[in-house]
Amino acid sequence: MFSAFRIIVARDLLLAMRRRSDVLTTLFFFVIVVSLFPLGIGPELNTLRLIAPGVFWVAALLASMLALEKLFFVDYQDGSLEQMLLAPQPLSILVLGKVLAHWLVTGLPLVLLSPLLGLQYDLSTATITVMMFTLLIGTPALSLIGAIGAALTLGIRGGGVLVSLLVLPLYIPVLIFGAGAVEAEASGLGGSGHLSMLGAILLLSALAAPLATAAALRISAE
Amino acid sequence: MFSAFRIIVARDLLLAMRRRSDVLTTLFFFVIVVSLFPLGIGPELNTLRLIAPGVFWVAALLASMLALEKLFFVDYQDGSLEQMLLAPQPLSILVLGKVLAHWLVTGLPLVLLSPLLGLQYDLSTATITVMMFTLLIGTPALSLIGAIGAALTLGIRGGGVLVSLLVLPLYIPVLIFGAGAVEAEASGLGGSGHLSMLGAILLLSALAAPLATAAALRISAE
Amino acid sequence: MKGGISEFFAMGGYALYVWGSFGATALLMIAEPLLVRQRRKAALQRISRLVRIKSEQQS
Amino acid sequence: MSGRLSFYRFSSPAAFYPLAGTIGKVSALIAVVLLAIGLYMSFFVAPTDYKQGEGYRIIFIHVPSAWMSMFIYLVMAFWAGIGLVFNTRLSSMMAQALAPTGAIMTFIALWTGAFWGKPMWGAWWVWDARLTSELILFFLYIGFIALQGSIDDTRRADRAGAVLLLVGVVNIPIIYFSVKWWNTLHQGATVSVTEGSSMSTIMLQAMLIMTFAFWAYSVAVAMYRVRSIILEREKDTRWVSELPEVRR
Amino acid sequence: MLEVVNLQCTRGDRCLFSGIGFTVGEGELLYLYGHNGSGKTTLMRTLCGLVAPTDGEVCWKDLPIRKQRDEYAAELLYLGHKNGLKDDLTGVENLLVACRLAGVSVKEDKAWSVLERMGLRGHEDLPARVLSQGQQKRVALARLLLSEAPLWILDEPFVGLDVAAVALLEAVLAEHVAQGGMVVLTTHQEVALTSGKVKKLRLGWKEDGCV
Amino acid sequence: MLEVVNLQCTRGDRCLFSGIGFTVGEGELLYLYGHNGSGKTTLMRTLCGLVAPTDGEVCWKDLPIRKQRDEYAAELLYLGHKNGLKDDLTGVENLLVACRLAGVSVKEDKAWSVLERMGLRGHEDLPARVLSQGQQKRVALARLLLSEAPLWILDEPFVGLDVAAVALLEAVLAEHVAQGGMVVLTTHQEVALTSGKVKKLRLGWKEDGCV
Ligand code: HEM
Ligand SMILES: Nc1ncnc2c1ncn2[C@@H]1O[C@H](COP(=O)(O)OP(=O)(O)OP(=O)(O)O)[C@@H](O)[C@H]1O
Ligand SMILES: Nc1ncnc2c1ncn2[C@@H]1O[C@H](COP(=O)(O)OP(=O)(O)OP(=O)(O)O)[C@@H](O)[C@H]1O
Ligand SMILES: [Mg+2]
Ligand SMILES: [Mg+2]
Repeated sequence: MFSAFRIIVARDLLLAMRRRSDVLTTLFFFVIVVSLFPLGIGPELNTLRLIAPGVFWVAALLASMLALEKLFFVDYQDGSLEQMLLAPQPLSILVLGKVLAHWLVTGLPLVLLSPLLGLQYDLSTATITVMMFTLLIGTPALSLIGAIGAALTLGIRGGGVLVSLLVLPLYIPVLIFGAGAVEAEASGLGGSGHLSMLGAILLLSALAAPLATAAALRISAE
Repeated sequence: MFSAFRIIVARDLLLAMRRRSDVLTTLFFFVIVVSLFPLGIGPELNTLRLIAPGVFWVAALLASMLALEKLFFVDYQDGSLEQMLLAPQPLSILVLGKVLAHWLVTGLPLVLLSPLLGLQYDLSTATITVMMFTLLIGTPALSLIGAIGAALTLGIRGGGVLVSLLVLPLYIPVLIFGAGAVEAEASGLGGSGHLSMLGAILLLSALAAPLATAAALRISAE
Repeated sequence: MKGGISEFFAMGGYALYVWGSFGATALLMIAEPLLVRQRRKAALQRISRLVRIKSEQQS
Repeated sequence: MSGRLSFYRFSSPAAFYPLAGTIGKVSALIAVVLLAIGLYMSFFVAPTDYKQGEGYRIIFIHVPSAWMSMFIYLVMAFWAGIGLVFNTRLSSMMAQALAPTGAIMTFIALWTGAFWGKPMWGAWWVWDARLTSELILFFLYIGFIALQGSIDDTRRADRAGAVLLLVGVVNIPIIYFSVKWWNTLHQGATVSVTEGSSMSTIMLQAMLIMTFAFWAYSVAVAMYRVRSIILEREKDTRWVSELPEVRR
Repeated sequence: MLEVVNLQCTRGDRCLFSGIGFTVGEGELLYLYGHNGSGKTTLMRTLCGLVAPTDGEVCWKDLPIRKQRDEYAAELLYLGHKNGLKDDLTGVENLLVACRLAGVSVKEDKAWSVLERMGLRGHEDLPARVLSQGQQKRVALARLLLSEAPLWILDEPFVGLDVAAVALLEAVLAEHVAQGGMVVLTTHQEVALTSGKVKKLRLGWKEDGCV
Repeated sequence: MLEVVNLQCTRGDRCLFSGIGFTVGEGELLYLYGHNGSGKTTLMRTLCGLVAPTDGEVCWKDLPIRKQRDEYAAELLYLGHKNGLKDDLTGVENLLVACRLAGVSVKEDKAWSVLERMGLRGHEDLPARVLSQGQQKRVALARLLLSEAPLWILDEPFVGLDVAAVALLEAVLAEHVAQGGMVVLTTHQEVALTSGKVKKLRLGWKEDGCV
């Protein structure tokens, strides 16, 4: 069981390595979205500091969502999803492996880069630390939840954009607690309450999401 | 030549009708992004009014970009792009037709809906009118420019996200002038300078983008 | 330059900015030729392997 | 006729390879000499600025790198256009060889600009037109490199990259004229062909020497890189396998 | 032993087949045939458990397959219309990953030699995307040479193969059957399926050719 | 008349073929064969102008095709490995759109009757996505019955077709050739290509089967 997990993680990381640009580009998407807002809104640092947590979290959410669409779709199209369904291991383990690899490739770099972008918005070190921490807990949750949506809309006409419709409502709590924690920290209130809620969401989704995703995959592949 | 244009527009609209959900979902994406910000940032109306033009424009841009990926990819995969390349009409005409259909399906509804969302941000009627107008001029330009990126990354490993990397830099001027016009209007300066820049961009891209896209398609399909 | 070395390096209080700029530039402009050389080495290595394989096939 | 012949002669990779080596060596030498002179002048000859103190010395790398960042892009676009139209392999290789150097120059311009902006404007970064368009330039470079990196058929990569480069050219005039078209924080042009310069001569001289040094550096690195690219792409040809540097 | 009782499948509002029953025992090959659209692919996917039948039951070793999904999966090898190759992985990597996911552990040099036997010498380390139609099929089929599963379900495996590859695949099938394996197969091509016990099952009620 | 002079194609760093030359005149059928990966698909795509050759020239009516792209396209019908069907359109709609894009104007009832001739009666108004492999191929091939183009380039058109459909397609090809049309064709299956003048061209230097 653990070996299947390892194999699938290794495979997906290898695939990502092959298209190295993928790793870079999700990251750049994040960077660009974060950098677009000052362009649209104007350069006053006070306004920017105010909206920074929201912008960062919305950008992270969109980046995660964008990358999601590819999560199962490629496997579905070339027939390797069929083979995964027929593998002699619990499907949810394989799903967990795929999600982990996906997060390592698209989520983690984004978390690591956020401090640098924080400087653009003139955030304090403490705020940046908290933001990075919330992203570190929040983005895996986003990937896990998103996987359900990606599985449900597999091969459905117009899937790609439908994913966002299904997934965004589920993302909203993550967004609220994530951005909330940063804001609370920035305004000196301390964000630990929000943080523990985020942790709870992550835990819950790590337990439930792979099962739901596996079920959705079986339905979609029929 | 004009009949080929008509045929391709009709075909793509028919396809969109078949998966009606596509039309709805780009729209919903726009709605959700615009509505997420108050969640991430907090409900003070003053801040909201300040950031509204930026948020609307960034959301429009992202929605347009998201939908882009599908523009040629499906045709590429099922082989109908090959058939289009072999059609006895200038490819750029077909490209223009596809872009028009794409805009009618993903851009126009978003323009029509924006006034309603503007009310959420407590914008004045004049501002809303200008915003709608900028979106009406700007979103076709986004579609046209985006088509180049979509054509270039066709069938490439890691395509989806690469599009954003290629296209966003070119989107930025549209964003700046679009949001700039709304802001200028809102602050009473009058946005006609920005508007005419937007118009110029639209004109330029309508002339140049189909040619560049056609060239890119021939390269990618090889 | 009357103040000597330490004053020179202090850059009139702008040390961080001046040396931050010049340092990063120096770093990049040293690293890039090294990378180019590495690339050349790798290419030559691959070619000599190809040549060896070809001559083995012929013999 | 003879002009055409020699053009075609050097448009063949086999003929250009040794030439590139020579150009590379010479420019590397020039670069080292000019860098030494330029650095000496910028630190020991150029006087302290009465307004900005010693901080202004960043100008001696900021401006050359900013100029090179734009210039290299134009050269790349030129070569790419040639490659697209005339289907010459070598010009596409030139474009590819210049890209990393251009990206590095852009990065240096951004980095040094940020390190200059902090003491002068009080912020590492502001969203004004010049800074933004320079950032766009950086993204264009990265986009070009990423696009080429993710296509493994070289011919397709060349041609796709060329289309992108040509489309992105519109950005260059925007960068250059941004200070004129919009009122920005960033300084306007102090050196211009028509009006001469408003800078002190010694500063200007140092800056120009540094500019030429950067120029020579870019040429040298690009030439060495294009040699590697030629080797990678022509590895199956006879002339490559007969090169003296290939160990058997 | 694979046993099918009274199977019925409906797609859309069309009943593709109903009341189908058969068994495939050790050393037997079941050859499904029928015109285009008669439901062969659908039946095979049902046998694998990918499609749920509207009626009837598929049993493996006397137990319904939906009650022993993982055990059944370990004894089954299914190759469908799609090859299940990742475009960006090389032939060797594809083969290794596919085998390992199916629970067969394979050494890398073994994979190289198997691909060579499949006639892919010199193409083992190209990404699957640049391989020709037939070469991709060969990579997919290479799994057969490494498989330990007793039951093979192959949907038109001969499509796109050249003459030499068809002969090779026939030999592989014959060997598997001779060793007591089971095969379920469809193809529209004329292929010699001689060795072992061959059962035939025809789908579709109407004449060949019209649907 | 299609004329090919000294054609060379390189994929990756591998030269697939070089120095190929042939002509296809009116009433002639060119049968390309060779093992998997020998470059048949690549050659056909080069003939269409989808791939640029590294050397040599493809001429149609004595003019290089890259100088008369649209005129050539109007006289050419290419069907590749991929069918070019839109999943969400029905068979009839797919056929109509494909023909119209190729510059052939077709009435709707004509399309229905052609699909019926292709053995798709009762399936004309299903979205292509739910059709079986062979039925999708049939929809794609239906264009042949409506085409006015003199030159057909068909890449493995028999794949996935059942016996009846293969016979039908053979008849269609024979008729086209008899009327002075030109056909370039590949297939790995045994197919009777009798009528008209059949030229054969073999790609790949090495023995069949190994690559
Ligand atoms: C990240 C921030 C910055 C970027 C991206 C940037 C970009 C550029 C570019 C592209 C140029 C060349 C354009 C031309 O020649 O007209 C340039 C020139 C110049 N920059 Fe910056 N810059 C930045 C920050 C600064 C700062 C903070 C200062 C000084 C306070 C400064 C002073 C200058 C000067 C004096 C020139 C030369 C202008 C001329 O002589 O033409 N820059 N910069
Ligand atoms: N939603 C649906 N509505 C109506 N008919 C459907 C639907 N989905 C599938 N079908 C029909 O079911 C059949 C599916 O057949 P299947 O793919 O199993 O055929 P097959 O025997 O494998 O054919 P081939 O030899 O062409 O591969 C087709 O005739 C198809 O038209
Ligand atoms: N980038 C590349 N590097 C190396 N070889 C390549 C590359 N791209 C394609 N090839 C090779 O070119 C050949 C392409 O062959 P093509 O698809 O034309 O074959 P085919 O004759 O149609 O084969 P099939 O009968 O299997 O359809 C394959 O052998 C493939 O391995
Ligand atoms: Mg089938
Ligand atoms: Mg082929």
